[in-house]
Amino acid sequence: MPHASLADAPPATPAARFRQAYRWMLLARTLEDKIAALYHSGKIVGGVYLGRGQEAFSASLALNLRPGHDIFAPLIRDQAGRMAFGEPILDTARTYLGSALGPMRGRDGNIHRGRPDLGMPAMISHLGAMLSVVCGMLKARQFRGIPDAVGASCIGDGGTSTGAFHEALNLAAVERLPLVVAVANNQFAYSTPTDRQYACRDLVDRALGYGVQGHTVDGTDLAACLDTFQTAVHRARTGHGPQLVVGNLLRLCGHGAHDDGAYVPADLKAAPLGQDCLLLARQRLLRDFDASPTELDLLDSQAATSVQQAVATAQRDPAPDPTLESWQPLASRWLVETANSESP
Amino acid sequence: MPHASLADAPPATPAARFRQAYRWMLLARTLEDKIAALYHSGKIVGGVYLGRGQEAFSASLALNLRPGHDIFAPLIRDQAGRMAFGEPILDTARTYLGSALGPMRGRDGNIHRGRPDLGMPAMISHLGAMLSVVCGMLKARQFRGIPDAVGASCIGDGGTSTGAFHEALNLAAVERLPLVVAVANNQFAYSTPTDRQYACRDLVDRALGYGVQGHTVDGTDLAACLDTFQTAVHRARTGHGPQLVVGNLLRLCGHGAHDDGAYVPADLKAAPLGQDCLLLARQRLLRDFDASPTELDLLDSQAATSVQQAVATAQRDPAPDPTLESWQPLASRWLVETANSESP
Amino acid sequence: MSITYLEAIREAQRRALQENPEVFIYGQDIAHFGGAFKATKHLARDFPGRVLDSPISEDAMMGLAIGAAIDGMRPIVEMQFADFSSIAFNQIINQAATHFWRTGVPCPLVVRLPSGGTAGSGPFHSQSMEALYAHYPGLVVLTPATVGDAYWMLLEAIKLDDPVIFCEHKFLYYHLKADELPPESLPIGKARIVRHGKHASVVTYSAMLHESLRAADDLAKIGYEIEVVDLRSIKPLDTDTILASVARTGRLLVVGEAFPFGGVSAEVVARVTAEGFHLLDAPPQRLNARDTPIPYHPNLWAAHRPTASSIATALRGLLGF
Amino acid sequence: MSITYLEAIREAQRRALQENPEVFIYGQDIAHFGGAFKATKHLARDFPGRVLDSPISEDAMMGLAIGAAIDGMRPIVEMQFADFSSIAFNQIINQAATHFWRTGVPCPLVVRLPSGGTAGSGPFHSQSMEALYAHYPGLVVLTPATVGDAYWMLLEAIKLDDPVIFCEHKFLYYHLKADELPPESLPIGKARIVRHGKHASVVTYSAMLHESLRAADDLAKIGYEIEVVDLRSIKPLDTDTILASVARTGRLLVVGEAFPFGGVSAEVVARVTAEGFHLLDAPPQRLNARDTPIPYHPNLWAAHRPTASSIATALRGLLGF
Ligand SMILES: Cc1ncc(C[n+]2csc(CCOP(=O)(O)OP(=O)(O)O)c2C)c(N)n1
Ligand SMILES: Cc1ncc(C[n+]2csc(CCOP(=O)(O)OP(=O)(O)O)c2C)c(N)n1
Ligand SMILES: [Mg+2]
Ligand SMILES: [Mg+2]
Repeated sequence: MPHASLADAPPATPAARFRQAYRWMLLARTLEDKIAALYHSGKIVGGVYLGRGQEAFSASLALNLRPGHDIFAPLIRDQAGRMAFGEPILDTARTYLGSALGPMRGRDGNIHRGRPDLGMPAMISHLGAMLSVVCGMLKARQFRGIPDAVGASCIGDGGTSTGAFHEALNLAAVERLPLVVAVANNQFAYSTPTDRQYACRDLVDRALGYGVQGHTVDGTDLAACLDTFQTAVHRARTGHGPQLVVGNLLRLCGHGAHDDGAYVPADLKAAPLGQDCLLLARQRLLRDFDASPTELDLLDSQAATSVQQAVATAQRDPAPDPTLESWQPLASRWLVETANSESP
Repeated sequence: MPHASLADAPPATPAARFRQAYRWMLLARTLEDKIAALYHSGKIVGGVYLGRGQEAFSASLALNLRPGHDIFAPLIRDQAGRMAFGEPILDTARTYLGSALGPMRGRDGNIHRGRPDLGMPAMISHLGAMLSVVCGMLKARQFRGIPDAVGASCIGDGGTSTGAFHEALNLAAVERLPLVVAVANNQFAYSTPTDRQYACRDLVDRALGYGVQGHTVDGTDLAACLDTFQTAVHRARTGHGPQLVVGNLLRLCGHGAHDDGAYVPADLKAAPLGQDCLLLARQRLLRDFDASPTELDLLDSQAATSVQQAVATAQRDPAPDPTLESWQPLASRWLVETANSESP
Repeated sequence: MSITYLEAIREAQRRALQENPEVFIYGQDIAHFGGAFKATKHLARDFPGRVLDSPISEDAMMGLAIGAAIDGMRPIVEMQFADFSSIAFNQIINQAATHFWRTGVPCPLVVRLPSGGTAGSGPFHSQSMEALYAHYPGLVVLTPATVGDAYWMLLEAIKLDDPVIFCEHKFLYYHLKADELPPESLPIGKARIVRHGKHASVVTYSAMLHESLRAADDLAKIGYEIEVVDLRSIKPLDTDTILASVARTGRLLVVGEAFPFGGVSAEVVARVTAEGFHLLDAPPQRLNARDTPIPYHPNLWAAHRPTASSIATALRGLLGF
Repeated sequence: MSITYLEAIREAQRRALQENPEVFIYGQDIAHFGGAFKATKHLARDFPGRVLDSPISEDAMMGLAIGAAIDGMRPIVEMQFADFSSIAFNQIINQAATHFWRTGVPCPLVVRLPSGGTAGSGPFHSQSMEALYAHYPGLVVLTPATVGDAYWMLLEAIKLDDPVIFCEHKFLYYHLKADELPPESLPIGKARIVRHGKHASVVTYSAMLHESLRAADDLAKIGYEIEVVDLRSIKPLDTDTILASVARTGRLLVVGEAFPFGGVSAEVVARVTAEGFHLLDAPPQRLNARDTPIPYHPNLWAAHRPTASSIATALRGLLGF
């Protein structure tokens, strides 16, 4: 990582861009369906969090970044964005399955993965905490003479209630950092609807209070997402300070794979907000971008094959072995006391 | 406390109101001048924080509250508001001088005092932390069937950068609590000017992002402050949710009595913002409200006498005696282990 | 009828809501949804307006509880996981814990912390934070290990006039069942001798009680009688009961699931050696989790925290001294 | 020439800024103003753009430092008072401390905590927080007690690839002077025998070193030779040096300024009794602050923390055992 030729050169035409985004969305959906199936058959221990319904928003952000140059700090529903930014599909499979060969080596799991040395920090669970970390990475790049690196950080409607969100966005504005904060307003934080989360008309109204630019977009509409993030990332990159992008959409699944999301009202699911961005993008490809059903079916089966291969590889991987594990929390190994590495 | 007949019945006419506010401002200024003098002569140990230049803003807020019914959570520059809400002048003197008879009994000092059972919580130092406490007191009053109690919480421009400020204001909006947040934007947080604190045009622009009503006022203008807070408190009391009031003014002293504030630029001091609200109010009394210089001189000397008496009393008070002190942090005394109360 | 540890917590809350109009519950997803672990299932329905969903704002949730407590209510705050109480840390240690001592006005509230490790939960959903909260003056810290204690200690905690950190163990939520609730329990501040023995004392609490009991079973097979003490309450700590046990056995192993540096196990050892040095026939030992973040993978996790088997090994070492 | 503890901290930062372009400093009022205690006086002038005033946002300040650290910089964060690090607590223990172990990418940063009590500072400007940070895996926790250590340990801390909690004692800032900086110092992780003796060992750190030395002076007058060990580094903790000292004296008193429950003093006692039980001729003792918030009034404060006189009393008790 950054790997895929796909991710490297942003395609010239809107149509090519749309198609490329669609492929990442499709791959993410296919992978996550598989991960959910593995969870339900007891093959994955711990939590499983899906980005169903948020793929267009997430992929569009990442596709407007430059892997190897920019920073992308995904959260729990950013499988599509992660891959579009260059995270290998194998990282996902290995981390969920606890492979010793994954980036987290079984020490951390599921969505708590990243490759910070490649511009993708590994999230901690505490919501909001990654935003200021991205600020710091941007500050580092400024110090190191890379002032046009953009840093994107993802968060949900619920995460905007954290003090960490506020402190980081305000600090980014004061430091005038090229930060793009993508708020996926999927109408729920776990089971909590937005009226118990905030009382403003629209979360984008927060932008003014920080002195940053705000953008709103229909998160089910891939083309709109691509455009909005193109603008926002460009503004950040060209010295206009932090950008706050709010995408309105619906989480098309439970909070985690353990949750059926029964509390999501039917009328919300039936509303335009409840449409599936992947399905809409597929229809749009057929209607406006010269795609044929055969071609799209081929993409489907290609995605299925990639997923199957990745999962099969990860399942053959060794699990971490506690007796071989270095139980040392410090990089300065000579400082670790032997007492600490004794068995409990 | 609530003591003064002054505080009990809000005077009917704007003129009477103005005059009443002036008296609290004057008393606060006189007291704080004395406290600063005691500090400089080594009679006070620890920090001394003055409200010089902020008396109009602070007193106006408190005068619009109902002591015994509402809540007032002052911060470090609210001597005027504290007294207008009913805090005895002796509480200040005793707490600064470490008297065993003060509300904090020498356990805490200076501005870290309060009478939570009378609706005035005792601030902790951590900025922003009192806002959500006021939310909780308001919630309690709702549960207890006093839904029209208003809670006011003071904070500075610097304090708006804390996560605690954000979480509390957002929570208050979600809970639709009758909270009035008074932001005294005195242009500095310790030595830090506002351009290193926030990047928005005006802090009042934050209101929109929380879905609360915003108000701005010239903090040097007592009449304007009285009006603005009257509106804000009334709105809060009548079910319109939290109100954010930003007062623009200048801190007319250092951060604490130890600080000469040399970093405050001369042009700021010379600007309209830098005017002394107390002086302006005095001029206004003479000009528009039929006050005579003799009458105002009498007020001066009355204030001086009150201050002198309070300080003299506090200085005669016993200091806390560690051998008589109960070194028990719990209200449930039977749970305190004897080991804890042994001498260190 | 049988009742789980989790149900005991729910029933204690139900009873408190019933008996005392000053009680309310505040937390994320606790109303209609009944909480991430269902500890408040149906309570919002049965007590309208008194079980409230909060925004994701642990600092403000805690501040709200403190304000309500000092203004006459008895709030219960549910943290979704103990680990997220790090965001409420300042309000807990500096506002709640200091309030009574500074002002003379009590601050009666309970913070429920779903604590401890379960397989696959990883570094941020597994922590045991009792050591942090016990270090700060002004807090009561409780760690019930049985269904009965979960019920009675929570009820007593709600009645206390002080802020209580109530560490519930997530592993016990569903795994631990009792036939029925006991009619009463020991008061807060008292440890319980759960198993009598004469060769060594294991002092422990929360989920580690059950691992320790299994280790004691193991050692019984080779003829050792291990006394097991459940602290129940971390602060205050029942030094007397611990010392009495050590007086009987002469050997002490303290077992905790938290990180090894400082904390509860060190405190127990330091008290016993200060006050009961002459009672000890062998160096007192501690067994805690390893000094790394808590790993996600079940293999690593099992090697990170103490288990019946590693406790038995430590006991054999202690007995062979 | 003479140099204070505070100046040593300033000079170490100056040298680090000079020698390493990766170093920058972030904190409230540290640029033009030079910091609440003047620990960065003139550094912003001399290193433009590298000493920056932050908003009052400890959580974000810490997050910024972490992000910069994992992206190749070596940030120093100044907390205005240690007590305010409670707001940065989550970032410190969950983000900085876990980063290397989770990802393999180091997180080299230093958090400077102006710590400990001074007369009149009260509950929120006096805290000693080493126990909290040492409890969590992944942090190095340092407590320099001398001018030379303040200088050399800070320089070494900045070079370490790990997050370091650097506890500077505010009481020592101006009170402690040296004629000059020593040419070198012990490395991080090593304790120092500051005074040799044979009747008892006092193990201590930070400002309590000086109180302990005065107590040792007192006891020398009545014929006792007290060995005094300065831990210097809380984590890692130099158990070997402590054990060697106890081996010489047979008696142990651990003195700390922090709250009594758990923490550093309990950890030292637990280690010594586990590994050096046979070396002890008397029950090991601890002396810490009292278990209440830190009082404002100088009379109360003097009775809250250990002093030369209360240490001497504790030593007399220990020697008379
Ligand atoms: C500080 C903090 N508190 C609580 C949690 C537990 N938690 C995890 S996800 C979640 C809901 C998040 O909602 P939102 O931010 O809207 O993101 P979404 O899940 O909808 O994508 C909660 C409460 C957490 N991770 N961090
Ligand atoms: C969370 C926190 N960080 C740092 C401090 C130290 N501090 C005390 S007052 C102050 C400046 C406050 O500025 P502002 O909020 O504008 O209020 P003002 O002093 O101007 O009235 C600072 C940084 C604190 N009290 N709390
Ligand atoms: Mg959401
Ligand atoms: Mg200010």
